Amino acid sequence: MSPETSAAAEHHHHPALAHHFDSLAEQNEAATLGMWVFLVTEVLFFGGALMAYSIYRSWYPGAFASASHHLDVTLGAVNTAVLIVSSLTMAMAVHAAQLGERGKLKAFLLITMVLGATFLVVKGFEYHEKYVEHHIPGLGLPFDYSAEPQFAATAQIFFSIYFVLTGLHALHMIVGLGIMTWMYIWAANGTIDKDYSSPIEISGLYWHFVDIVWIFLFPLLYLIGRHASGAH
Amino acid sequence: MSENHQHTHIVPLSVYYTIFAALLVGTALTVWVAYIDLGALNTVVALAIACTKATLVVLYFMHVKYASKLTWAVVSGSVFWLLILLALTFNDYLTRHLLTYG
Amino acid sequence: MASTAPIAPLPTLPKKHYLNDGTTVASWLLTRDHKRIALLYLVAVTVFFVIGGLFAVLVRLELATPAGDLLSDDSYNKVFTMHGVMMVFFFLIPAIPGTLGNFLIPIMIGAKDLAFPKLNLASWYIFMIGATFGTYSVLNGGLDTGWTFYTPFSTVASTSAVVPAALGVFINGFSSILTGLNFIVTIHRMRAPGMTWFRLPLFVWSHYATSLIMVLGTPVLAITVVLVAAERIFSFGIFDANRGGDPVLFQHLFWFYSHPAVYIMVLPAMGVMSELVAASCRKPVFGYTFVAFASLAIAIIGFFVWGHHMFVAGQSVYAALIFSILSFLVAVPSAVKVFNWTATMYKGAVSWQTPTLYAIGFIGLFTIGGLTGLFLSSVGLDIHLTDTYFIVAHFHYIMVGGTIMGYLGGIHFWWPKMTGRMYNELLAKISAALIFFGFNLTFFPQFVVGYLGMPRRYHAYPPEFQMLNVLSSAGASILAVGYALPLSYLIYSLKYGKVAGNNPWGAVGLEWTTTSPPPTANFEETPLVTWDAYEYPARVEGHVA
Amino acid sequence: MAPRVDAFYLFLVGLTAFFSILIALTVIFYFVKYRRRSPDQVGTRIEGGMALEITWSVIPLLITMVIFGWSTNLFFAFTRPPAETLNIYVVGKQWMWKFQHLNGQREINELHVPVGRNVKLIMTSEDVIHDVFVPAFRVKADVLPGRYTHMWFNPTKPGRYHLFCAEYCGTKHSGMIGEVVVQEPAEYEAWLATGRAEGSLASAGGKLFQDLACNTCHRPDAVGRGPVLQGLFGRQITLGDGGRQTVDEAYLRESILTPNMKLTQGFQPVMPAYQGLVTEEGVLQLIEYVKSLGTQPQSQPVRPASGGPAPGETHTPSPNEVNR
Ligand code: HEA
Ligand code: HEA
Ligand code: HEC
Ligand code: CUA
Ligand SMILES: [Cu+2]
Repeated sequence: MSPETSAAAEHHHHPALAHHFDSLAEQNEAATLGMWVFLVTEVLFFGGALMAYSIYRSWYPGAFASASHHLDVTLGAVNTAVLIVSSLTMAMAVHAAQLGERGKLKAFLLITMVLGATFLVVKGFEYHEKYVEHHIPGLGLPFDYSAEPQFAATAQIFFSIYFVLTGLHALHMIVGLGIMTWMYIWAANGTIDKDYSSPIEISGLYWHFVDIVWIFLFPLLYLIGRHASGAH
Repeated sequence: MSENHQHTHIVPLSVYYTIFAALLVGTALTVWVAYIDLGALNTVVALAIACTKATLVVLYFMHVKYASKLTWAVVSGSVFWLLILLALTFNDYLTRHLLTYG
Repeated sequence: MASTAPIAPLPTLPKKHYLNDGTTVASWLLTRDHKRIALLYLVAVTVFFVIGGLFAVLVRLELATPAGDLLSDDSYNKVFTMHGVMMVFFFLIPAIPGTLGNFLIPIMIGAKDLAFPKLNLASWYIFMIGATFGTYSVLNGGLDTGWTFYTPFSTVASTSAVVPAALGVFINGFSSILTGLNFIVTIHRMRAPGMTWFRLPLFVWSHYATSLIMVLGTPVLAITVVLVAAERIFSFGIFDANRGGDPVLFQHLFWFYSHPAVYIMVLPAMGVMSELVAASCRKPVFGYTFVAFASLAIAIIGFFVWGHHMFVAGQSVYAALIFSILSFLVAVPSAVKVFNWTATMYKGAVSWQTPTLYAIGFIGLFTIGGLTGLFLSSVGLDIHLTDTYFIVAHFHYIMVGGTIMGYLGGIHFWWPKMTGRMYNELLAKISAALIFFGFNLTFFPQFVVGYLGMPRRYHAYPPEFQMLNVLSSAGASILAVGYALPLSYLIYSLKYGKVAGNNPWGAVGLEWTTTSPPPTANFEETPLVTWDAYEYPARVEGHVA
Repeated sequence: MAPRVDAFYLFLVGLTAFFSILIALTVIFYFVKYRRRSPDQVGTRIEGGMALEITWSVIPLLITMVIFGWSTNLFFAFTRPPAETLNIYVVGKQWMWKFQHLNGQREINELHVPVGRNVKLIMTSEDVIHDVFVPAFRVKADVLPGRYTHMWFNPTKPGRYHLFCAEYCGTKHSGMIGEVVVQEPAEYEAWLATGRAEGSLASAGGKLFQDLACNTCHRPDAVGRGPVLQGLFGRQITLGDGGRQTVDEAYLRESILTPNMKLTQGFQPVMPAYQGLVTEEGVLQLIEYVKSLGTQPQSQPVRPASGGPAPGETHTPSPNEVNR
């Protein structure tokens, strides 16, 4: 703690200032650091699944390419774009919050949420397609890969990992939507103001992180061996 | 709280727009390049683009460029630990065909 | 100060302190005071320790005879599994950070609370929910996978309650993550003015290192148990060799967390040790910076060695060698710590009170436990030793002989601070001796029987191993008495114990400058720190001890 | 190996005793010598010493490197079986051990080996992970499903030795035990001969090769739909995707159970997967049969031994036990 920040304590108490902090700046820094540390855990959480992905992809390059061709690149790319736009609107929401522009803040949060929901809907369609094509391993559903029998055994590993990774990602999106709703309420009821924009910034960090995960998932899952996709 | 205690750096919107454009271009590039046969390099290029995109998001959207050393350390720490996991596990898998015990 | 001025008036409890600041049940269950949350943890982990210990009692009773006569094989498997799961996840990992760490870190750094008090309470609740799932799986058919959950047994063969247990471990992991996160942010951001990094008590350093592991390792365990659960619920085949998966991948992921996790279990105890040694000798810990950095080194290098649990599991020879040599490297900082604690005693003013006894016990038993770790890092020897009782002895020496000694030493040392009262010193000394003796009798024979070839997780064994097993079971009953004693005299002291005063040990450290028990805000006013840790003599209320 | 392992072990025991006793004595000595004599006595203020710190970091480091070197030396002995070994196949399943000797002799939970020979176990599991552990020989190795693992030993004294399953594998893990019976060579030969005359492992495999109709595609004369298997074992082949592959036990197993996973160059994915149709023991017999078709690495594509008996016809027909 630096002397200037503690000197700031003699100002009026912001309603959001917790008793055990001397100043709001200090509180915000703590919260930001907390979120970053949390994101570290998220990196390693997804990292474990990526580990499994990398091993099996190196073991079964053919099956992974083949199975990947059953994913819809267009939908995947559109969803990537959707998330990138949502990241932009999130960043603008943060900007608005920092300047204390409540109206803009609310609008951008809303757009971000709509985009997030769009992503989930598209994902839902993709899952449904997998269901129709019998590409869901397990759950007692019929798994059918008879078109390329040589890959049948290992394609199911690809799809298992696909569902684990995208499922966890989608779960994070859902949590993100929850956070955004909460932030919207705080923006609307005036809890957020120019001096107390840190909740928005922190939620933004989370949202961007979930976006980054997708930035990796898209090429890793959808774009394996596409150049050789003559068959499809 | 007076103005000079505002610790957050306000990034100009123009920066956001530039990054946004770069990200979209990156996405298009990823898809485009995936259809070109580069052999083993396809994966490398795809990952390189993804890493670049991620770095842009981290630096600008997530404001790490303007953040403290500590934040930098935290971010690089996460990448480093992910690399430990990958490197030491692959160290097993990639050498198994040479000799395994048991 | 009672200990320095015999004619001084007897100490009295402060009028207002965190314990009497609200007496309703809600004031406890909804508290955000880190000190009260610490006590919530204390109660919870004690319960799980007793449950885990009762499972251990069943194990030792069964193993008193070579025939598997007391329990069925199936029950035995469930018993040792639940013993391991309870002890590791629901007792040892949260024990010191949750109780002593929670209580002391803010006070030691001169803060009013942890950075995120609500999160702190939440992580206790998350812990309880996770533990409830764990307990539920015991009641609902039990768990028979061993605490290591190895695939494909856990995914395709076991018919026991793997999913609820996995869920329990997963949820519990979040509690651990949130605790670690809270500590990291607190130590970075909440230090009192003047409390620089190198003035921090070593207890805080070691908790910082522990928190790093919690934050970096636990998520990998989380995803691993998610994969196991997914494999069971959805019948995915990621670890199923019949479908092209690799069961050994599970082991990599599991040990990526679980090896560093053993340092989650021992580093906090090492932190306690540094405090106990300094206060017992009334002098600075020898080589403060080396001990501080050794904690970090253990935490970091600890992430590079997980494969030493898989020497015979079918990993590559090259991987085995790399994991082996790195395991030796991680032993060095531990050695540095042991030597520094020993050197601290040189020309000290060594007290003969209970915490010192525990500290000495820790040094001896941790040394044996740690050095036998070197046997296991030696691939050529681990081939023979792995999955025998030698392993069981190794880790009990560190976890029970080391960590629990440290934990009990810490509880005794800070008991007066936490409750304002003293326990019965004589009983405490007797039980410390009982524990030390019982412990060695329980686990030393296991080294021998392990080298002779008795495999672990065996509910019946060849008769030639009986003698050593009987010794071990006998030791365990002494150990049980040894543990039951503190439980009773500590509870007794809550009401009838002598009032301790603010600094019964004449120790330095910010926690000894505030009242016992401390006020809700920890200090009357934020302290300004101008001195290093362990700067004896202590400055207490203008009085030099 | 046992004496070498024991020597190393005793060295470590000595080291542990040395450090433990050294530290314990020092601690107790200080505890007594520097005991607090008055309530307000404080210790002498000593902050630390660089020289000491370096000493007690470097010495343990060096000691551990010695340990590492010694242990690695032992480890290499464990990982490199001698050229000449007596191979025995092991299949673990919940909760028993099945052994197959090359001459076709089989046994359960008991393993007969001759004294003084280098014995190599080639092991796999039908279900979960198990582990073969013979404490007397100081060896142990996990037995994994879907994979072959190996270990070797050289028994030096006749007798009966414990064999344990050392990897937890479920309910009767502690019942998955057996004995290694080490016999004098003559005795061992006699024992080998007592078995029901089933023919060698390879011939059992040959029988299976016919029963499963492998020989319809794999013919010695390169006219079948599948590759010629003569002289295949030990060779480097080219896969359909251009990769190289050494033909070892693991590859043969994979080729039989999931043949389409790695296609051989120039062939179609027509071979049916035998996953679930052949037991692990059956697979081992087939492998031994393929090995018996010639194991020399050969530079030329194998031509059938002209006039020789077609594969599958080498053994004396006998009522072969059905593979369960
Ligand atoms: C708190 C818990 C804890 C701690 C701290 C440790 C510490 C260490 N452990 Fe242990 N270990 C476990 C808990 C722990 N372990 C558990 C639970 C298992 C079994 C899991 C299971 O399978 O169920 C296990 C298993 C285990 C194995 C796998 C065995 C097997 O299954 O085959 C290995 C192998 O390398 C190992 C090594 C080590 C080493 C080298 C250290 C080192 O960190 C020790 C360092 C300490 C010292 C070295 C002592 C101090 C030194 C001196 C006083 C001076 C002299 C020093 C030198 C000369 C170097 N441990
Ligand atoms: C923190 C960790 C911890 C602790 C404290 C202990 C404590 C003990 N452990 Fe445990 N143990 C493990 C962690 C731990 N263990 C792990 C991880 C495994 C591996 C599991 C696996 O293989 O999956 C294991 C396995 C294990 C085995 C091997 C089982 C097998 O492989 O078949 C044995 C055998 O002796 C054993 C014994 C004991 C004993 C006698 C104690 C004693 O110290 C316990 C003493 C405690 C008590 C006796 C209870 C306290 C009693 C009171 C407070 C009295 C009050 C109550 C009443 C009077 C009713 N343990
Ligand atoms: C329908 C025809 C057919 C049958 C029946 C058949 N195979 Fe094959 N086998 C093939 C073809 C074609 C290949 C090459 C393509 C491949 O690798 O899958 C092959 C490959 C192999 C290989 C790998 C050889 C190499 O050079 O890589 C082995 C070993 C093998 N088969 C063993 C068997 C055994 C044992 C059986 C019976 C249990 C069997 N096959 C039954 C057609 C068959
Ligand atoms: Cu088979 Cu344990
Ligand atoms: Cu370990």
